[in-house]
Amino acid sequence: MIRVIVKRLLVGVLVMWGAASLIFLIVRVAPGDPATILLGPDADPAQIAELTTRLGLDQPKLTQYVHFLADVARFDFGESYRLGRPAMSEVLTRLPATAELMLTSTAIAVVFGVTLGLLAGARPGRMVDRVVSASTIALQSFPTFWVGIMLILVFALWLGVLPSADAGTPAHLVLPAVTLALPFTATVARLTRTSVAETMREPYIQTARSKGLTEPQVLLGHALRNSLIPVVTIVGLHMGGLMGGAVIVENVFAWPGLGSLIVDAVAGRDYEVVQAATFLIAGIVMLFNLVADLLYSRLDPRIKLDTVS
Amino acid sequence: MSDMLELVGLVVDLPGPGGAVRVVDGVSFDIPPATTVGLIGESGSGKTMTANAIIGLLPDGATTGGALCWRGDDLLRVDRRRRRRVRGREIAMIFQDPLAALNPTQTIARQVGEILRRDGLDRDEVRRRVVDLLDRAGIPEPARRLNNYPHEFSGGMRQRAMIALALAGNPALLLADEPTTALDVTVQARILRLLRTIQESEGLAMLLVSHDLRVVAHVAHQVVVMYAGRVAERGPTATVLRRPAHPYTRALVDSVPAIRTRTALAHPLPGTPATPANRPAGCAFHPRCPLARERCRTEQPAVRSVAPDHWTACHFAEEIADRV
Amino acid sequence: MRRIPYLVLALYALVGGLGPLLIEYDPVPTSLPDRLRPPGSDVSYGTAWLGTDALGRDVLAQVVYGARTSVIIGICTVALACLIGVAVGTAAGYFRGWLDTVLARGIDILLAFPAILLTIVIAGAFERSVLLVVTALSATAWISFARVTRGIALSLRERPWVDAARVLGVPRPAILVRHILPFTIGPVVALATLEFALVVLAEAGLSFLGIGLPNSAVSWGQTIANGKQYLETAWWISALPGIALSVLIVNIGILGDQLTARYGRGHLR
Amino acid sequence: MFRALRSRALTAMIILAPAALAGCTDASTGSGSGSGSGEITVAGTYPIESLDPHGPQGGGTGTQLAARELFSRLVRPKADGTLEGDLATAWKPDATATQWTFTLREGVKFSDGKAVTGADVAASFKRLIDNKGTNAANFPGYTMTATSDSEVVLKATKPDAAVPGKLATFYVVPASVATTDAAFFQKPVGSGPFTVEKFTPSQTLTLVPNKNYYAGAPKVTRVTIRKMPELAARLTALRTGEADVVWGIPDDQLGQMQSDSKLTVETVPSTAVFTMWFNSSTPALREAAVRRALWQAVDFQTIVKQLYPQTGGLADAPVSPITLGYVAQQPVTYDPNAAKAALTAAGFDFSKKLRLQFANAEFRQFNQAVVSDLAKIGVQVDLLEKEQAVFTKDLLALNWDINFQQLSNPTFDAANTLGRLYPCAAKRNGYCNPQLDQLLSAAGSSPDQAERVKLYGQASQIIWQDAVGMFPMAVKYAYAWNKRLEGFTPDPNGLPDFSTAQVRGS
Amino acid sequence: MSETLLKVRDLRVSFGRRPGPPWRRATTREFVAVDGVSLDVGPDETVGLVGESGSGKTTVARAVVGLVRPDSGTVTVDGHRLGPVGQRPAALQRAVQMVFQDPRSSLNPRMTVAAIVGEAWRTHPVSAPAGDRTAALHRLLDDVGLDASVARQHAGELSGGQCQRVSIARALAVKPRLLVCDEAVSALDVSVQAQILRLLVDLRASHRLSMLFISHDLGVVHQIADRIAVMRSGVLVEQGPAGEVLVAPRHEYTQALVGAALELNTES
Repeated sequence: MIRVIVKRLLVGVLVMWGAASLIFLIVRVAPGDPATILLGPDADPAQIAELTTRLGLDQPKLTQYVHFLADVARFDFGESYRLGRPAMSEVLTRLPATAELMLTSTAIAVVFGVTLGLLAGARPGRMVDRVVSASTIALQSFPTFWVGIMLILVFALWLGVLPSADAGTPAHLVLPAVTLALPFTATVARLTRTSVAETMREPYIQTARSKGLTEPQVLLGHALRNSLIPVVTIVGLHMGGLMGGAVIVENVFAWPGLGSLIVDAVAGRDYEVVQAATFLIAGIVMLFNLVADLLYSRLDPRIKLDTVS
Repeated sequence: MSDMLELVGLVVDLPGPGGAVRVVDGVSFDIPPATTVGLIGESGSGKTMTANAIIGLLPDGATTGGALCWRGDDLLRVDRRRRRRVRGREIAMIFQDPLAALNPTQTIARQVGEILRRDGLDRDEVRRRVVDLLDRAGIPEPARRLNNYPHEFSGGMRQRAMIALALAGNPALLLADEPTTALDVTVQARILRLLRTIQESEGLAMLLVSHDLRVVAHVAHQVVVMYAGRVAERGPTATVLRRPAHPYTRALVDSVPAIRTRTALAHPLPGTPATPANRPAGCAFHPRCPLARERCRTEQPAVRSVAPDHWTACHFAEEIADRV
Repeated sequence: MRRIPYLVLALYALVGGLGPLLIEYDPVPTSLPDRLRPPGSDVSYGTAWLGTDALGRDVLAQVVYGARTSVIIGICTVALACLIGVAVGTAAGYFRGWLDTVLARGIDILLAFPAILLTIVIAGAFERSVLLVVTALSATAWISFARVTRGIALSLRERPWVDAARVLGVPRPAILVRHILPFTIGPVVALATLEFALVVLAEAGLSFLGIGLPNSAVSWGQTIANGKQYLETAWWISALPGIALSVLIVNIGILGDQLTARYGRGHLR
Repeated sequence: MFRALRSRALTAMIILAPAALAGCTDASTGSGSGSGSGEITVAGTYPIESLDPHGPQGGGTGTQLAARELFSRLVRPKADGTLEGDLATAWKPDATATQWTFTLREGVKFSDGKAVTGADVAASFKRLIDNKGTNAANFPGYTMTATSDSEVVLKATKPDAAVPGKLATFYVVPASVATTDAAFFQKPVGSGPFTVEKFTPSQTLTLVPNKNYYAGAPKVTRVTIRKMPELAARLTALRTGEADVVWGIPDDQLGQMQSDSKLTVETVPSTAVFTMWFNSSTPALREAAVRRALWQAVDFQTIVKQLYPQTGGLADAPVSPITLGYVAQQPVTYDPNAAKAALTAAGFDFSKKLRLQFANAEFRQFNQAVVSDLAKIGVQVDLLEKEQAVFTKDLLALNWDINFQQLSNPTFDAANTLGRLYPCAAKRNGYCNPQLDQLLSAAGSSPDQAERVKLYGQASQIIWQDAVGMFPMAVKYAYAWNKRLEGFTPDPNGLPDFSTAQVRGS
Repeated sequence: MSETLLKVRDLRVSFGRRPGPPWRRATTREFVAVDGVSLDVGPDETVGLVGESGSGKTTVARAVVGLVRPDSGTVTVDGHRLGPVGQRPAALQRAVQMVFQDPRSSLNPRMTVAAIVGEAWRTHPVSAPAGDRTAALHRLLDDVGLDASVARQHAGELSGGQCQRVSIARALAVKPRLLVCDEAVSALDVSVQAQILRLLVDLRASHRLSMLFISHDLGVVHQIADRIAVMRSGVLVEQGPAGEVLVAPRHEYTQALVGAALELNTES
């Protein structure tokens, strides 16, 4: 078990290296460089040249890349030239806000998604199932940013019951968390529904029924846990997607998290922050994947982790 | 109130893409107490659906007709509570693939003891009973295996656990649906022996569903042969296998390859088994039947007695001994 | 009932295709006196059935032209992603070996970021254009196709009929074309439908963030973003294109579900 | 969010800014003494990333706003653009305006009780230069020495009449602060009206009055500057009372603020001018007649009235009215027919597209309206909205035909805009006129202020008539604040001072 | 031509090693499926290979046709060493054909029977009929007991028995020397199983085929095999003439196997 985790982590390092390199490539190939941005439209060429040298941007891309890798290996992501602070510490100060948003949304999505999925999947094709299926398609289809805006329109502007943007109080969390949770709830509900419906077709469910159990007993005693195994895994794997949704939601609600930081950093050619943030996100996503796998092997006694590829 | 299960003209219709399909079509036979009845047939014969109808676990949308008489009730008509009480406690079932039929995420003890726990027995009592059940099912050192998961058992052991699970409710009738099909030859023999021992020692009635004549011949006192959802022939095992009163039974017997001798397989039955979805008119077997003539194409033969306890659904049963 | 998505999609195709012929719209001319007029107002150039935006331009026209932009970008992206994904996925799944290893690692790397994030980084870093948006969206969209077809190819290569073809000595390209590819079509079509929805959503998201598309392109995301600051006074600017977008995505979603149900979800997850 | 990154462009003292922005303080009479009472919350548009005025973000709006409250300067501009003394009580140049002597105020103390001396001022200046921060470039090779505890002398490398204005963004910290000292700037010691109670970078800055402030401690008990980048959030917060002051309000929202009886709304002229340079090195735009005709073709009066009814006014000079060197010019009247005729006469190629670049989404509508008007006379324009990074690069490379910028001037001195951007050597807009060079050079080095204004007026006339660019609009900043707040003065560059404010009834 | 057609020598096959970088290879567990199996099949001879699940009999079959790559050992036909599929000369490739267990998935469900057989002919033009291919196809179908009308049907529309007949036809189309049948009748209903067994017995004679016939069912093997080899856990434990092995088994495992097998006529 430990060995497998170590192995997974090693593969993880490989993936992180690739991820870091990919982002490095994209941001360094992009037009526009930090020196001109930093100095603004009024800088003279000598100033720009000097700053370019100071930032090490005059060196060949390959040399820059080697330095970059060496720094990353030491977990040093350099300083944000915009903010004058270590890029990673800047990213880390933004992380809690994003984490708060994501965890709240996940909680909402899991509670409502699993409940709806269970109701629908227990009796596929029935009325409840149809209603749940239709509404989940709708929830998955509405563009997050638009839903966010409409929620602002209704709850903040028309009804005036919730703040429209910014962070701080629990009330501020409601709209962004709900916006982010809606499509995720639909995803969880659909997954649960499919999984429950599939599980209910398993022979061991017939066995359970043959013992004279009532349908609720069968559903809760035998189907629920087994059908939640893939759901748990996929919820773990969906953390990446949720992070993506958070980028948009944060922008709609001015939530001071990683998402808004990254969008600004990309536009501002703040290489260090983009690299640190994407690196961190990649690490978190991978960690969630690993946790999902571990959880999978915990929940399903058949699975030995080594067989999970 | 007898402990005999009697099927009277059992009908099962399943919804299909082109309308309802009658997968079980007027099946009648009975399972006397302390008797093993073998239910044999090829794919699409309706044998598994018959067993499912008895335990009451038909797929969604299935409709039934006829009657299932059990201890004075028609199981097709009793209320849901009663039906559930019967299930597991009076009639229990063993499934084909023990790995699939056991919940992979629960321990053997938990699954075997579930019905006891639901009956309100305390933990120690449940544990004691489960150990006893596993022991009766021939699992060595049962106390040590209680917390194992199904995947930690070998195929044979799983089926033994399944048998223990079925016995937990102390049933009077055991339905075994292809209990050894998924097992290796050597294991199969042991499981069949176990089933027979249990049936005899507990005085159970048993319905053994199988496609393998050899299995049925080995265990069953009586045989019911099904073809395309209908009963073709039924009677005491020895009689049916030695002197079949239906050309289909005859062909089946002839198709079974012997191990120690090389039979000629000279005249295999032509064609493929009819299915309920496209069941020929008249006698469903007539397109493949060497005895078929005009009457068979139009008139569905009634099940009739050719000897005491021996029934056939063939117009020309008497000719079989001579012709085939 | 099952026809509804087809009808709605046909309507969008019709509006996207013919609408521009009926409604003239050019994002360049503005009509400042007509700004922020509610739906149904008479404006200098006719009636603004869905109101006007902050520069006095017709919202209805923007919805119609936005449909065209979305559909074009969606189709181009899905086609590109499909081509790359199916080729790579099928080859990797069937041949296994180093190709598969490289692909698996490559996908791992791309999946280490949320798709939209990578898209934002790419689309935000380069000069705005439709091509850039298509490229940025395709950069992650191909993965699903590769994974699905790889999975199918992996399972198909174990099928006896493929074994039989190999034992027969059928050359590998022929096996791929005859015994593997035909089975990917159904799931790929189903996936393409769902991906189309995702791509249209992602494109709208990008435009909403002000990334990727040039100003000369009319896009729902841009219109919605433009209307955001007038939510209280001119809700129609954001609300109506959003409804158009949502209705489109819902119907693609339903269609995708139907196709997925027909061609087997097992392949898709 | 997708708001493009603001340039931290104070380097050369120009802020490219979205509607609410940088600039300099308004001076105020720190009347009275005794501790203030009542707390106020300020909804900040831009995050305060750092409190170090000499650091990399020294020119950033957030840092400038904070520095204003925490530190003192030698001089500071008033709302009308004229300078008044802060740490300095008097300043005067030598005959060539290369050496400036500042007399320091007596008895000024840092918040830790230590006296502010000439050594502190000189060390701060050295620190500014050594840090090579964005503001340092204003003083290439300049040095400052403390001739006594109460006098400092700044030596320029060449005559520089704009020195006082440039020093409006120079803040004084204790001499002991090292070149980089992150810990100090977490809770810095300064001689401004406030001190830091708590600072969370890019989130909130909580200020409490500096009891040692030379003009008397402010009357408010606490000022919390909270970042609220979303306009909607700021306005909602203002109306719910969550925030007390908001500025940088666009016209479309202003009406609602004005209809709220709890709020006071005021606009104040700023130094910012919408500036739309023509690239005179582009063959198509080489002729002044063509440039003038294009200017004539756009109905700026209508555009400004429609889009900026309250926060904009038709500009009448290349610099704003509150800038030193402002002289009003003859308005350009909208006449599309004349424009078309003039273009045709000049042989303008209507089939070629002009590239109009800008960098911030909030100016999109304005530019779209301009493009629309130009299209009406057949001039085709590609509107290019660029990321700040690309915009700046292209701007310097003259990779555009028309360039839109909102030019602010935190020094309130035309030297910083006209003097710096329009000489041939600046190569900023492809325009080159030796006569203009001469005028600007003279204006920049004259110690006589009246003379300078006259010279800048003549320069402005050339720029205006040759249509080096179009100057459509002078920007005003709109402020709204809760009526419970008294004594609050809007600041022309969006950097208000809270030391004069006080909460009614508290 | 040598005395034996197929010679398998010291065959060893293991699983768990995948192609990939070495550091991955080391961590996957190895499982030896076949360990040192030697086996001969003479011309016109049918050898039955029996054993329980997991005994390695299917792996032997797949190694013979080249679908798995042995770790060591050789497979020769007519003295020519056989590599994995795709690396065999065309003549040897078609010399060894296979019939699989699952009748339905043995055929590409999207192809018609004509296309399936046509593919075989296209791959090996040498074996393709000279004249009218349709007529030849109908003859071939007739050989395996199928109606000519089946040619136009898709594999998905056929019954299990029909599928297995088409599989056999496809194999026969390239005129093989050796037919490897891996549980070829196990998935069929007993009445159909008899038909296919009968068909194989007939074809073997008419086409002068050698066969390696793999089954777990001793009875089925006895009906067709001249000699029988018994496998257990990857090792060959006994081989000999069919009658001898099944009637008087020598190895105790074979004895257990035969003892456990049910006969229809053994009355309890």
